[in-house]
Amino acid sequence: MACKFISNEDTNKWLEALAKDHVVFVPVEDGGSVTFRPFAEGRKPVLDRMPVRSPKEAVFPQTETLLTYKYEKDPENPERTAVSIKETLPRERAVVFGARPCGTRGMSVFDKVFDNDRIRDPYYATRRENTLYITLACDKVESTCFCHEVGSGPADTTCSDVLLTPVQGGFAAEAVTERGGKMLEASFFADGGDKCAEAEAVKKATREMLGEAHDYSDAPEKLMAAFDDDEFWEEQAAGCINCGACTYLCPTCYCFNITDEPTGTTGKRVRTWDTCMSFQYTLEGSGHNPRTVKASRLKNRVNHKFAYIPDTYDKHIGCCGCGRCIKSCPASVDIRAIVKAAQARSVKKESK
Amino acid sequence: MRIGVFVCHCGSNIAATVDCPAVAEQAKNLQDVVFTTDTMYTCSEPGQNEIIEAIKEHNLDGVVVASCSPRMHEATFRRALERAGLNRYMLEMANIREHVSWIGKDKERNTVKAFELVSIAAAKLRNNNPLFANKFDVTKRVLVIGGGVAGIQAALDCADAGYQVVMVEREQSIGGKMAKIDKTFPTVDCSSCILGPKMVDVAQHENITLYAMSEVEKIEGYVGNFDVQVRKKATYVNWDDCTGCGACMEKCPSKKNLDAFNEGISKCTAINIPFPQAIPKKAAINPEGCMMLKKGKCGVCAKVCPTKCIDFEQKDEILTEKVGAVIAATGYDMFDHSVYKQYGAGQYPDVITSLQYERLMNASGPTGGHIKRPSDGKEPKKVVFVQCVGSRDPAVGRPYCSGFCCMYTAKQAILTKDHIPDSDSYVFYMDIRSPGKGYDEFTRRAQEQYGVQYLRGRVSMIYPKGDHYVVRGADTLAGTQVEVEADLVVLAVGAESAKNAPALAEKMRISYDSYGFFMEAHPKLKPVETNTAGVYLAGSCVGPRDIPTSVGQGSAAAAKVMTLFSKDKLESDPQVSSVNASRCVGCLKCAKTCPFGAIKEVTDRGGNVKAEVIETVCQGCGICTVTCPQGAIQLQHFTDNQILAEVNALCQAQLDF
Amino acid sequence: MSGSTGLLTEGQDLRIVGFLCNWCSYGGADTAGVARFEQPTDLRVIRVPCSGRIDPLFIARALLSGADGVLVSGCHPRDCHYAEGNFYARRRLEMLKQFLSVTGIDPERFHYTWVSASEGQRWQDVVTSFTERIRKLGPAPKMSGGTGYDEECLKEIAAAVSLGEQCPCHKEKA
Amino acid sequence: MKANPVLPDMATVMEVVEETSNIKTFRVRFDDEDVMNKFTFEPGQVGQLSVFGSGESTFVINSSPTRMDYLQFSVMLVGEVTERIHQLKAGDSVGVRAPLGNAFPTEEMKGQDVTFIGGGIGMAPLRTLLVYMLDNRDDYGKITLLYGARSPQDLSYQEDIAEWIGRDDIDVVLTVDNPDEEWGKNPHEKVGLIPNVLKEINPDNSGYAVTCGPPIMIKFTLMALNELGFKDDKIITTLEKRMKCGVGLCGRCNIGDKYVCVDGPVFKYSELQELPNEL
Amino acid sequence: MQALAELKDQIRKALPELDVVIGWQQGYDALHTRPLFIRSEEDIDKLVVNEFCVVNPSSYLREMRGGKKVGLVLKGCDSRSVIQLIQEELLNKDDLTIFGFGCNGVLNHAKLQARFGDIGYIESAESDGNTVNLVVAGNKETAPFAELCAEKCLTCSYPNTLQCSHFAGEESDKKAEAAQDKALEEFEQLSMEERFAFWQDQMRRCIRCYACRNACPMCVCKDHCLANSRQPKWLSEDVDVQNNFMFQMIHVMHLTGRCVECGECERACPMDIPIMLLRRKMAGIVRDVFAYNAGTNAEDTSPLMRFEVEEPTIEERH
Repeated sequence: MACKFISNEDTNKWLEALAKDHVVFVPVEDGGSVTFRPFAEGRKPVLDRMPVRSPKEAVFPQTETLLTYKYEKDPENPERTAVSIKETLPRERAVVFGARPCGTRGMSVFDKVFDNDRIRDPYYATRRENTLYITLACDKVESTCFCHEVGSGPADTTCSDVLLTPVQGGFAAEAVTERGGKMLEASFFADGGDKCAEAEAVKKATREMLGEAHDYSDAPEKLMAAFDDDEFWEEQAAGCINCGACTYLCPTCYCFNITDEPTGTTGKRVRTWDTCMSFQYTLEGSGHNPRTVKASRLKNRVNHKFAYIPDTYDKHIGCCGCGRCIKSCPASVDIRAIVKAAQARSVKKESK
Repeated sequence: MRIGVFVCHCGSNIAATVDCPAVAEQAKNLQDVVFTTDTMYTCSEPGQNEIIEAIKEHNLDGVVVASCSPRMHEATFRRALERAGLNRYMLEMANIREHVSWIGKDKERNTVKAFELVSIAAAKLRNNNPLFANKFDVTKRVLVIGGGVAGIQAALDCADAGYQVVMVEREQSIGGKMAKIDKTFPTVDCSSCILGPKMVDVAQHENITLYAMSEVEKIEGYVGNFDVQVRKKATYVNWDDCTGCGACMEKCPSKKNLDAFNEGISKCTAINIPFPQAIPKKAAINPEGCMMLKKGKCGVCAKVCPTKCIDFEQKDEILTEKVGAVIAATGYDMFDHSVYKQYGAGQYPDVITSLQYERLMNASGPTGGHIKRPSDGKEPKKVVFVQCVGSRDPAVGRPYCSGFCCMYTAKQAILTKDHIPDSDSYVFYMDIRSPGKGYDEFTRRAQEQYGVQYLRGRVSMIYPKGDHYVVRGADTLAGTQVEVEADLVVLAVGAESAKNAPALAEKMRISYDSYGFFMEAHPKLKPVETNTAGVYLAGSCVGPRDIPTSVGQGSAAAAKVMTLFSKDKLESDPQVSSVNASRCVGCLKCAKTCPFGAIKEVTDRGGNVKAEVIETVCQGCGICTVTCPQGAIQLQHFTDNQILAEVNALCQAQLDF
Repeated sequence: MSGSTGLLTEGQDLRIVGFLCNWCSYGGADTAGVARFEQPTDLRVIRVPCSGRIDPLFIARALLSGADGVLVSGCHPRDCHYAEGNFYARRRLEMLKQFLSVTGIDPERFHYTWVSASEGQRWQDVVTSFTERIRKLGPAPKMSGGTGYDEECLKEIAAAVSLGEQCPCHKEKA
Repeated sequence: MKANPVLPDMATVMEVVEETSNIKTFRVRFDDEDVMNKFTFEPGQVGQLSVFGSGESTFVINSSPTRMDYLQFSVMLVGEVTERIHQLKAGDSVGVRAPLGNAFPTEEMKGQDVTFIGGGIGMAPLRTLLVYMLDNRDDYGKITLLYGARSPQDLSYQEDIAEWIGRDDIDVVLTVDNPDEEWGKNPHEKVGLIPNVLKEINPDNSGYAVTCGPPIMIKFTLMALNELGFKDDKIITTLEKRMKCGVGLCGRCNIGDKYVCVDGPVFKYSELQELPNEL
Repeated sequence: MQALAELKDQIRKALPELDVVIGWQQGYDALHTRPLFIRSEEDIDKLVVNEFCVVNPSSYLREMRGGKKVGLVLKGCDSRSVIQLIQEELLNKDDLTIFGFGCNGVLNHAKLQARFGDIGYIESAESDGNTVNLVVAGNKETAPFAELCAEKCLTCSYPNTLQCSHFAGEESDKKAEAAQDKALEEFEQLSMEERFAFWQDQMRRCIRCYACRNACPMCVCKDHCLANSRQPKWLSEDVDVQNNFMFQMIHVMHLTGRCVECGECERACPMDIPIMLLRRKMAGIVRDVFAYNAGTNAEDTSPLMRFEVEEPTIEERH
């Protein structure tokens, strides 16, 4: 992979250039937190903090209109009403700039679920196709970071088109995909030179800060073994308040709801983020609910990431290790600790 | 859903300023509307038939009528729907007459407004559900609380109509205030002569069960099905055996007890029958005065009683009665004038209340009908009457007019002259309120024929001077201060709500005003009904009333009860609240704010607490629906979704397709 | 979601929503009609059984959805058909009234009052003065925009979409 | 697979049958004749029925692929969407996404006896398979139907039942909890809980048993089938879960790593036992 | 810390009679504590009490209705929610054992973050009640406590646990002199248009995760919140400014006369939306009009659950 260099100053110009024909999502200071917002005059990218929201919203927005409909009366005979529906596929072209490798990696789960041999979700697929990920490697770590434990790392390139690494005076840039390579042909980029080595050093140093990685490879089996251990799950879930912060901020959570939202004779069918932490998520029309207690809902979230997805998709862990769910949890529930406890639990049981 | 819209011209009442055909035409575009038309008079026979035919022809399951106010014709159109086989609640009305055509002249804007009101109605209708009334049995017995003249009248009317009556009287005898009064105005005929026979009728009527010395402890249930608990207070006399012979009273050694019937101007024995005409004529022991009950010594009455009916061990008894209706006729109490320090705070023996004066004048009273000053027994020659004591005086919390004091004062002044021809009477008054048949003539007669001197002004002070009193007041007509010397001062005390009236109101779940008077369902149109179905009011418990009004209301309340009892089954209005148990979290906030006690706590099969509406008690106000944070309790026909549909129809931006 | 406004034709009438209790105020409005007391046409009345049924959230919903004004009227205190409904309503509505200012919704856009069935004249006065007040305030500011793709973003999207196939990096994949 | 799996095809309600006080059957045809002609499905597969403005709900296609005049859905009134569906009348437009999910193993069942045990609305998925088998009668062995409901008025598909009773190549037994005066005059009319009546019938345990109904009934029917000696991999049932997308994306109908909407709704009892305990 | 040792002692003594005691334990890093559910002796030593004990343990009570004997370690502010719940008869006072102490205030993560960059980069922070000493990315920093503490602590009138069965350590004197609300006052300097624009922008940021609701100790509807219901349907699933703000309206209205201003909603908000402004405003109105302070008297009745025939403090509306 060729390594190039772009100065801090040129980075801004590059963004301006990209914004001419893309919606460029950049992390900006947004009322105290850092979120992705379209790049525009006066919006300064914040690149030294991890965005609170995940980059998934560029390809999987919180509210996606699937179709619009309209009831139309026959002008001659009001008894006859025709319903027409319109498919509303997204057309935007976008760039996500400055997402962290973990967040970008989240797309890997979406890619597997939404676009595979069996099914292709055109809303997601279209956006995904039309969105470029310019990812920023990390040079600092936080207490909630564990990318290195789930198969990723501070310079992971999974799902990225370009990887930037912060170096003195700017960024070292590497193309990950062909279209990423095209982007680096822009005039703002100079040859990497010794910046490339500097970048490698930054990557190495960051990786070292993370320390040794815990091994989650037997988690699926251990979690399933713990499935019926209600006491275990109740203990793990005791602090959980069943809000949706973890799932909505998670780069890999993709569950959604579909509802119709009418406005008079017209309306739309929307797909909105849903959360498996909510009671309504599995509530059936009959009133029956397979997951009435929060322990079973938390269990589903943990299992989905660390057991069901790895089991279905060739051991690919459904968690990208970004730590958002831990950091933003009002009760500091720690998914790492839960999986580890499940792993340890089995050890304890087996040793008996 | 298939909705039909009918836009009424109301002749030219609507059509003059609203383009009705245009409204009907535009309404075709509304969702689920499959038929629209405009008609000359929708409420007329042909107009209604058009609705019925359209329902059948177009298979409609909901109807919007845009016409006059629903307060005018909702019932009419609901019946029309029923005739066509639709549920009556599948109707919505758009008021395009009172709220549109009659209040604006701009036809274009009126037409837009009319269409929008139709849209709101249609939007709500899409969320309507058929509602069905529940039928339930009626217990055809009535409880009358209070045995004053209003209660007596109500009880006798109901009993004569063939219904069982349970009468509960707090005192030892029925008769109320009227029994204490000497003569009635303006006819000046003998009060007990006209009331007495009615009291006897109560005692003898086979349909009336009388509980004297009793109070209502608790009322549960709802119209047609009330469960009443009556506390029968201990009298220490077995009334089944007491013949009212009075032997006990003669021998009772405790003779210095407060004589409540005589308003405290005389004393009585501890075992007592309040007055000779008492109904029931039974003796009762006042435990505060009885030596046996206080100290365990005496028992004279038990020894002398020929039927051996004295029972010192007697306890209060709780009886239960099932009734279908309740008439509250609990009357009033006299204002306590001791708050007026300037009138002697009740300390001057010869400054007495008007009711005490009635007892002084009454032939069956303690003085045998001779007017004598309480202090020295002398016949007073100068009597001053002070009106509005505890009436029309915000300073003592009684801003209202008690209504009848002007009249009884005139009567008492006249009677004074009759009793003591050489006496002079003075009346201090604020205004003379004498509306009523022969009333004004009567007050005039007092002045013109009997020479009673009326002085317009408030009395500022009464103070003793020697063996008489000086009444100082203003004469606002003369513009001077006046002082009148009096041998006896009679304070025309006003009426106030009966003691414990608020507590009783709460038992009956009816409202009362800040003075403790019960609130009628509507002051003009429902004067004897309350907001609690099956509970009716008569007499002064609603506010001060004179005798003829009280009697009239007694009959009116009885008539209401008879109307209620004319049906074997009652139908409950289905526009009541209903709880979605799967959403209810059992916080019971709804029950706490319900003015009617219509929500009860139940436990479901899983042991969870839930709220449940007693449909027959619920009046359909919807306070609970707003109180419930989960929206689990919904007022049918005015659900959140129905009202939100109306709001959305008006405000929500329509999505571009 | 932009789109045409709700039912009310823009430019002409303002969107004023009325919530009236059935027994007093709706009757009062009827009385005003019977007496032909002329009133501005902006108000649209929603009938409810009692002011106690009026959830302050209905008013919030109306104001957030774009109503320019909301007028609530019930029976005078003590005259409630249901005895206590307007007593509860008074507290609830007063709380909302005082609260609105912090949300940036002008509290003047919301008014609650008491009109009896006999007070046709008063009803006319209430409607007229409230409508005048709202006219003075003008149309209410509208809430719009979603998360993620905010207003700014929508403009950007429009621009990007107009460029369409010119976008260099996407041509490749297409 | 279609280009857009969440986009419904427009269809029109041809006929509405009121089955019971809270169940209606809707017969619909796609508006596009081409779609209608090309449409195929297998017994047991489900469809999503849309009323635009209220949303979508999942129902089994209970007509048989052998009779393609229309698609038939039976809808029990339970919530917001079903309330709107119940308001539909002939001629109204709906959206249909179908077929979704897996099907009964009709191939594997060939040549075998089949016992159907249905309770309440659970008769719907059985009806499609039953009609299919009757239309391919020679492929299957002895067919027995046990269908129960709360009362005689709660039995759906009265017309079908009358026809089946008339045939001699199927045994029909009906049972109710609350009989009326008329009930019990015919020998196939029983009173009692389904599992008990099942044991009474005592069907041959070498064949297949297909059962569907409310959870509590399923629970006891499975126990009864076990008792009668049916093999776990020859007991077939269908599962119901809250569904939204119907195509394995939205996440909510999972039991472990299986999605009822794509891996179900048809499951063998032996498969159910493999799943985590989260029904 | 004296109080901690005493608390542990008191809990140890009371534990045999209790099903669980809820308190705090150290979380995944130095800046976070998480709820602790003490069920056995060995759990007691995990208890911590410090300026990071932000969670209001009474939020977990709604899951425990029905006769469970629960112990709670509560800050003064937290204890108000329990009192309010008892008042509403949603809790049985006899089922509760409250362990109290004097609180010197808690730190606010959002403020730490605003000052020192991402919270994830702060390695440690300690407070002596007046100054906070921190290590941020290896560097030592100090700041006055008042600049980093939760907003509620600046206006706190109840630093000591109310109505507690056991009190440990010394009473705190950190009572705010006047409960003036500077942030709100400042906000109210803005014009109507500016306020409207402010909320429009804030509500754009909301992700409707309902952390505010679920963290709220007074939200007792549990799984049946109006926001998630279609019957009635108050909110669209659309996550947009209008619906997001409507949810805040619902929450505020349902908390009128009930909100104890514990600030959990704002603290829980992952987007740091200053929603306490709305709740504090409403609580202030309730104080002004009804002289009522939620959660301070279990015998009282919340103002919207009662009325007066004459309301001298409500201006008559003509």
